[in-house]
Amino acid sequence: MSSQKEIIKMDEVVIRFSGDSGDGMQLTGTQFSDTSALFGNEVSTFPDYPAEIRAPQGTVGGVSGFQVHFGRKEILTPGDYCDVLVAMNPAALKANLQWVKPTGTIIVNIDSFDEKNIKKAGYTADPLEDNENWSYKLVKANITNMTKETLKDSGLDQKSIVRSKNMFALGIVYWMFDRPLDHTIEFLDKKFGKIPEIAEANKKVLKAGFDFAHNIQALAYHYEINPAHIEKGTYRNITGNKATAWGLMAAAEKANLPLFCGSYPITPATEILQELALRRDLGVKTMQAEDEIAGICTAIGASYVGNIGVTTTSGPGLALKSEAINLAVITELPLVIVDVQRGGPSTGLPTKTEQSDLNQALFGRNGESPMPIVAASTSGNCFKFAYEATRIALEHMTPVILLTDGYLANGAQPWRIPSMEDLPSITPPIVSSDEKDYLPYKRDAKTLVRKWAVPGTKGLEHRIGGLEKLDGKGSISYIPENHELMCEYRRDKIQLISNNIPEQEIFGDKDGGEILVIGWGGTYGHLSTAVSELREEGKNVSLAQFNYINPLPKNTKDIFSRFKKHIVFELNLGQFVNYLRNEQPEFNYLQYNKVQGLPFTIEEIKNRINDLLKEK
Amino acid sequence: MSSQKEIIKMDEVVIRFSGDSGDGMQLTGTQFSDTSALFGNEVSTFPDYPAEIRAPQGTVGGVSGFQVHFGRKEILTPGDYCDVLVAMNPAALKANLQWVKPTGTIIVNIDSFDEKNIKKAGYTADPLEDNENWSYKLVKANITNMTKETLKDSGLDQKSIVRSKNMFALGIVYWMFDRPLDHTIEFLDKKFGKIPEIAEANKKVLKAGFDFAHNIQALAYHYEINPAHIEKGTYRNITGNKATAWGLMAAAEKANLPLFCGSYPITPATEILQELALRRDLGVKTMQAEDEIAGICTAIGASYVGNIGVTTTSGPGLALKSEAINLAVITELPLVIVDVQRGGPSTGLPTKTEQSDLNQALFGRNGESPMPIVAASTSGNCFKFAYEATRIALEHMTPVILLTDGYLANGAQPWRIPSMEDLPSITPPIVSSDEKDYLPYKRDAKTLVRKWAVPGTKGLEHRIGGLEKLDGKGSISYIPENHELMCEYRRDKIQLISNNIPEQEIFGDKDGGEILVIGWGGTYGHLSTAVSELREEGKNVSLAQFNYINPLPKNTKDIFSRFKKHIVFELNLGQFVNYLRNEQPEFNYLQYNKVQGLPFTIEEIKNRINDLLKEK
Amino acid sequence: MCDKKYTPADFKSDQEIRWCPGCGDHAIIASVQRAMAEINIPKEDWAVISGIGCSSRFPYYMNTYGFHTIHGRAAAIATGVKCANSKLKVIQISGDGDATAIGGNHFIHALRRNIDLTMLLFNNKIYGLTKGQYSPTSEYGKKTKTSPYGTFEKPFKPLQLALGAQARFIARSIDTSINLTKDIIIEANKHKGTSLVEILQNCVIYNDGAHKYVTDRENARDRQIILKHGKPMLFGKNNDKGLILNSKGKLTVVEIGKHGVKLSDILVHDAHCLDPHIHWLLTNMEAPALPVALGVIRSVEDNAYNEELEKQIVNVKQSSKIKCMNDLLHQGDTWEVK
Amino acid sequence: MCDKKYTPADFKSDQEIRWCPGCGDHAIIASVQRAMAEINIPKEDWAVISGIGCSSRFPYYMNTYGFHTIHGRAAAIATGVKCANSKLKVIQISGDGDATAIGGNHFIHALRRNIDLTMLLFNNKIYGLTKGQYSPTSEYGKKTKTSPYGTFEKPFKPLQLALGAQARFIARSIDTSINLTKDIIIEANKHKGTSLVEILQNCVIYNDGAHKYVTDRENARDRQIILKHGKPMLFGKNNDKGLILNSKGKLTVVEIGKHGVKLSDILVHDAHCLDPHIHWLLTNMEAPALPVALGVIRSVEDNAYNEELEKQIVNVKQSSKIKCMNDLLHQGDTWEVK
Ligand SMILES: Cc1ncc(C[n+]2csc(CCOP(=O)(O)OP(=O)(O)O)c2C)c(N)n1
Ligand SMILES: Cc1ncc(C[n+]2csc(CCOP(=O)(O)OP(=O)(O)O)c2C)c(N)n1
Ligand code: SF4
Ligand code: SF4
Ligand SMILES: [Mg+2]
Ligand SMILES: [Mg+2]
Repeated sequence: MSSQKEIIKMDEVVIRFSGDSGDGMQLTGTQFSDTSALFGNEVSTFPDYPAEIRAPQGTVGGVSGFQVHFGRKEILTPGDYCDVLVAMNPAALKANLQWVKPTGTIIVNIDSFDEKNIKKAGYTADPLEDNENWSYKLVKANITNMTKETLKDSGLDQKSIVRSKNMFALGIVYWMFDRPLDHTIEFLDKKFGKIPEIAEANKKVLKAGFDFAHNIQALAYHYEINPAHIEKGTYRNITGNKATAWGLMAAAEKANLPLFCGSYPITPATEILQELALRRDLGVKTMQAEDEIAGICTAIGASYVGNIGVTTTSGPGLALKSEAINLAVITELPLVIVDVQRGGPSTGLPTKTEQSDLNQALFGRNGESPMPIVAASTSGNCFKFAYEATRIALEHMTPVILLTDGYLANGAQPWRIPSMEDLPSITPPIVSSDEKDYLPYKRDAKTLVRKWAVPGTKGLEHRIGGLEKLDGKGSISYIPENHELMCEYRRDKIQLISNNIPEQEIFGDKDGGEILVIGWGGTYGHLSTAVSELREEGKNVSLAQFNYINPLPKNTKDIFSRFKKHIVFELNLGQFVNYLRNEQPEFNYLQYNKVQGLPFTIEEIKNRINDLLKEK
Repeated sequence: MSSQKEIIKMDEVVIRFSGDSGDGMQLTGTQFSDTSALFGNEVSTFPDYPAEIRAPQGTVGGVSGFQVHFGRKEILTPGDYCDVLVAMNPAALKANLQWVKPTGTIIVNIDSFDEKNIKKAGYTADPLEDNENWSYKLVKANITNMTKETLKDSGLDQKSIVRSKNMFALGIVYWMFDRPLDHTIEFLDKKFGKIPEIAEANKKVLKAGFDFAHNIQALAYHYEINPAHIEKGTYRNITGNKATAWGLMAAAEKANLPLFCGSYPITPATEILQELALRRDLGVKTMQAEDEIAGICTAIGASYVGNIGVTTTSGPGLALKSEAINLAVITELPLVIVDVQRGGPSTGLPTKTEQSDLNQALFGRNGESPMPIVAASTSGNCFKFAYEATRIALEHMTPVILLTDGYLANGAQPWRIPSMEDLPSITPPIVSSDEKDYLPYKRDAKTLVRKWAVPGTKGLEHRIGGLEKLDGKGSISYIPENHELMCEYRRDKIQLISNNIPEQEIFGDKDGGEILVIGWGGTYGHLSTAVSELREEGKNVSLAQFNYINPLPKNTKDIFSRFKKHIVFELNLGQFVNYLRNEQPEFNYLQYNKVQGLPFTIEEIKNRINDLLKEK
Repeated sequence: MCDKKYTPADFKSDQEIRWCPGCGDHAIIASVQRAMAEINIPKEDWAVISGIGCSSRFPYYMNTYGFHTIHGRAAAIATGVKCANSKLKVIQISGDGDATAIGGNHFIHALRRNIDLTMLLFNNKIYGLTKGQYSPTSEYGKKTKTSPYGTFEKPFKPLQLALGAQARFIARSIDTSINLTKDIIIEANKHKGTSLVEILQNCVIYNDGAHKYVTDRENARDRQIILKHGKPMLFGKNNDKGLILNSKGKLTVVEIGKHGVKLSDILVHDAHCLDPHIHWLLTNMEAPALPVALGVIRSVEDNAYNEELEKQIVNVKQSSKIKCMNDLLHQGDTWEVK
Repeated sequence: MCDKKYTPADFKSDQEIRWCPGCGDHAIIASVQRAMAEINIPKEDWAVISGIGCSSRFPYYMNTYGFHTIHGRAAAIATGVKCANSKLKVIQISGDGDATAIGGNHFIHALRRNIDLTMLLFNNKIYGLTKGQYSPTSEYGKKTKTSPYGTFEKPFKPLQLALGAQARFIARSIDTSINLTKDIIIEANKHKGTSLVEILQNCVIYNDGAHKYVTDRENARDRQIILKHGKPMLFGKNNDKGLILNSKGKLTVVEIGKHGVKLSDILVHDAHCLDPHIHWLLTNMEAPALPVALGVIRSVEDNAYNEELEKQIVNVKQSSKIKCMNDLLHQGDTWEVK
């Protein structure tokens, strides 16, 4: 399937597939992304769909999109602007035109540009006419009609025929980027194994799209994006939510403890529960509780009897769990609370991403209630930090909050599969019947961690609860000095975790320099891409992206002191920066904030840093 | 009833009545405090009883105490140490001896110092023997036996007779401080109106105690504490919880709106609900909801239809309400949430005081969720700040958190009754059917406050909810820039409240000086007493006690900049000081913290400040 | 009642409806709008309060006062609304998850207290908005995204849970039975106290056909019984089947004309009976042995909480000397400092 | 069972009991300790989980594993305990406020799911620990600190609420009936699934005599009926009163020997009957017309949630190729980079 047309080499490309919710764009995008990953590219994706289950057809509100960024260098974000936009209808064009690069290619399904659809999209006139000023390359394809034509003898009903038009679009794009069709063909055979007519039809349309692209004038060249230099290993695609679920299970297996997850469904966290529920084969127990409070309470009950209890949720659910979290704080039971952040306050923007639950995670409980907080920074490393959260919970006998966000959770990326053997060991302080002179609140001198006697252990019967407890023995105590001591123990215990986490790394100049960009959690891809582009331009900029939030890594102050200026980027109105002002008050932090339910763009980050560089 | 014994003049005295839970010490203390207030003294009191409903008799855990501090100068705290201790049994002595001044007088009911009770109290030997080193004046009185003797012809049963022994003790103390008996006599007549035998018996015992004191050798002198120079007006005794309830009602009356309180009982906040429930005569609606969440939700429902919705709780309850608070934040409905702080985390120390819910109040919600916070600083000014919280909620269309604490809530103090006419006016932005072009989220240009169209208002039908809303119209909006705009509006709206609250005052040198002591809320009495004592000693120390926490008064920075050193005292591990580090980062704050479920002592405050003065 | 004569269209808001095409919610909103037009009180006196879920989008589509609140709390917020202003007519909307999962506690307490609300429970036996997890009303063994190998939970029967919570008014309808739903809502609106209406609703996307056995047009008349107070409990294509109480006190289907059964043998529906015994049996009926009960099953007069609250205020006001804050401030022990 | 023969004293912890003298809780803990001694499983296999309230101090006084949790959540935490380790025997302790006010939702869901717990509900019809506010089980009109002019709420009947939530095991006892409580707990412990035991408990301080009409020694035998499975429903001083089902399907008291009533006419208690109909009637009995039902009212075999969860794990494990995390990590689409 070679072509005589010109070939252009590129380092990276962004494609956005967009159409009506029913047009199958998520599947199309995933296929392209998987094929590219298999081909050896670095890939990052971003699915973007309406909040409604079935948003009204043909309208901008009903547009579903899937963006794929792939290339031969490190790809860490789905990209700000796209090189290729596939728009299956006028609404898709309207919703996405602003995100196309001036030199980009737009492929439209011209068959859907009738008066009705143009109106529904909110255009007063056909946007494809009178657009002489466009710098885009416009490819008008009769995607619907050609699909119909291709399948006219298939014997399928019209609805099924039209539904496969997404494969035609995919075929066009495969040709453009010189991709093999086999992965998708295999996929179609598997997916429609039971209805071979449909599998055949889809494959036929896919090839028809490919051939169409090969033949028409409008596409004068195609592109070559060579494989990237990727670390050796076995890879798979993984979403943040799946990676989170797997990280939890990996930690449980490593600690040799049963995993129990009590949760209540909530967007965008539900998939973690769903993924865990699939894993009865690994002995995972999940319970869809009656509400968030029951979710965490069942998990606490499970932790109490020697499981690793887990509960998963998003902002409003975390608010509901806050009273119960404190029970785990005062009883010093291990527990992992996963909060997949979304736009707030209140119900807010449930399908959008944000980093605005940090305050709540740090401070949202009555009394003096210190707790470790860990944040994932890529879809893939949700695995690592779910593992770390669990490790910390078990080794330090404390609830831990893992923060991810809607962007990481739904986003997928190729991910190198770790080997279980290489993961750090996890040793919870469980005691057995032999334990001499067991006292439930006797602490390890170095870590201040108490020991865990699990119900069922002969001879270690004891009572715990939410009232303040006597140092050592753990019985109820109203002694004033004891309360202060216990509050200090609980605080210091969390601070001492800094001995059990790695030092903070710097991307850029380890020995210091002009500007230190500071980020945390899910903004990593955008911040590091921006910083690396600036560095390529010769700018003196480095990045510290935090995953361990409380406690902060021990070298934080040391690192900060090596830079002249400190600017904190985050997707909220300034929560981490305020936290740093308390924890490391020696520095004068600048801040850049965005609260739009969207990730940063590389462009805005670079602009802000360039401005700062000019201020010199 | 004069006496020939010597009279000693004093400025102030602290008395502590203590005995078994069943010994009637709360009543005794209250009587003494009321009588002194009526006499014209300044008074401050502190009740202190066991967490258990009926703690075991005779044990230290079962001791109930009531401390009264009164004098001819300003009295702002119940006092650290007492001049007179009344101990009705050995356990009471054991529990309180450490709080008696070296020169103090201890009156014991010697009849209860039998072997059994001495043991129960945890003494190995009679503490009244072998105590040559005691510097105290010890008065051994056969209180039980003399009571029995007094009433032997009363015809009452033995149990009732013994129960009135607290009046004997009260009589002794009345004589010591030359107080009239009439208030207590009147009280007894009223209280036991229906059983005159009991009233008579109590009065008889009271007088017997008085006469006993007059006669015995052990009491060589009595004391004169002249009336204080107190602001003119009508006074009454009031607890913090009652003052809170009344402040809420006063604000509702002033705003001419119905008051609705939905709450769930929780120590130490329950009395606010109970007090409001009494006031059906003022049209107050209260509902004991099924839980805290229902409590706040019914209040939000009431606010939605034009009431002032109120919910009252303590720490764990505030945690449960946090999700619903956010609904009021995003819908911009007025609502008052009263949090009577207690020892945390979790169930913690429910009957003890603490200031550790500030973090939760400021930050304990998902998303960007700004909210005004107001804190009362005396039992009496709970009225004023409940009023202020309501005024702010109504005039700025926002939920407001009022923070009080267990110390203020249960403490009582003489309180000058305000006149309703003098209270500031309250004008909620309610609109009527005439309103032209009503848009639910159109904002006042200066205050950013939206207008309130209450269901039932013809022609202004509209919908509100917890999803992000379109600027102006208020319909659901997923537009990224709109979300950011609304987040900023909500933040700025709260900041602009600083135009509608008074400036921060300074106690001491308004023009600045060496040390500024900074406090907030319920520590006022102790901090101001300590500072005023230090100032009397000629030390350069001033106090800024904050009641408006978010936003801070506009002149905060200005005030702070006039002092060289800033030290923040609070009953937690440093929550307000961290907040100041964010809000006013220009200063280098020192901190002094205590988390023992108890108020500060004047002594420890002075020691810390003296140390700081030495550091110079 | 009011001067204006409303039509259902008057209750449609300007917001585009976002439910999936074919969703049962479309029919339910039509029923509600028709009922409101018939009831014909001033439009501004309706308050429609919902929780979170597909069904809870309801208020946005209604041209009345409306409040889309938080998940599970609709009953509690509606309680506050009604108690604070009893002049308003309050419709509370919840899905099966909203009402019986996270909102279960408020559900039972509103019913127990008898707050004057019309509570519409959209029972599609699934979580729609979060894309298809089982709910407390999903059938045993159901496979969903969170129960990939099937659940092992016995479902609630919402009307039976309501009776357990001392409900005074319970009714049941089907989304597509627009007139029946409308008639029930009109009755519910008249009833003072909490009126619970369970509406069997179809979610075409995540639980299509969940109620098919009952709603299936062809067999509907054999599988449904529409109860009317004072009328014999008859059903069936030819209206010749009926219910009787057998010797063990259980409901049984008989056929008129067979085995000597006469019309007069058939139980007469008494919705007003204080003792919920028969109502309980009616909520317990399950296919195929018995038809599913529709219509108003129980409707018993009792004081509403909000009424009694107001009555108490009137009474206490009459006997109290405290008429305003100044009175209260000066009540009891006070003293003058001059 | 275990080697050691326990006595009740083995279950007493070293903590001093802090309930008021005369509180019904003292008798209840004695019943539980006796039951545990008789059941005689290893002490370390008991987990006693409570919420918050006077009654919820219970675990501190037991020399077993114990967890005093947070208000209202005992059922949810106990659910987690049992599902995570089904070898443990779980006793859940709640007051009426803990179980039916703030904890109402977890209460109904535990019962619906049939988690294998023994749930003891200490019903003193008041909030004890917070010093005397009414609870959802307080009688209509009750004056308390938060209802100074009387409530206007109809109370829950906890056992009826439980039936509304599909309960499989319900029972009732009285604090001072130590042997009855003990026997019920032994039965509850045998029953797999949620066993709800309502215990009428006297709070001497804030609600003294709340159950006096029923518990009053003199008339006890006329006002209480102690149900035993398979035995006729007899009661009365002379054991000559009995219950029958009348023609309207309602329970009625008859006297043996009068109007020709014979022992064989009396209803025989069938606690195991799947249909809860008669059990419902038994929970609905109220003085003075009918005696109050005590003993095990309903006890129906059904799979417990925790059992089924474990069964599902065994089944899925058998058929799945994924045996460990490494298998999972490499399952499905993967590719090599060399
Ligand atoms: C506190 C909280 N928890 C969870 C959610 C997520 N959530 C929204 S709707 C819903 C359930 C929807 O099911 P149902 O109530 O039956 O309504 P339906 O969509 O089926 O009409 C859930 C779990 C939420 N919005 N808020
Ligand atoms: C979240 C929370 N809300 C409220 C309370 C206060 N509280 C403690 S126990 C209790 C009710 C006690 O009544 P009940 O459950 O009947 O137990 P009892 O004391 O009568 O045994 C309440 C309201 C609390 N501890 N936590
Ligand atoms: S998902 Fe189901 S319930 Fe929700 S709108 Fe669509 S059809 Fe209706
Ligand atoms: S207050 Fe009542 S319930 Fe609580 S311990 Fe005392 S008697 Fe028992
Ligand atoms: Mg549903
Ligand atoms: Mg109780």
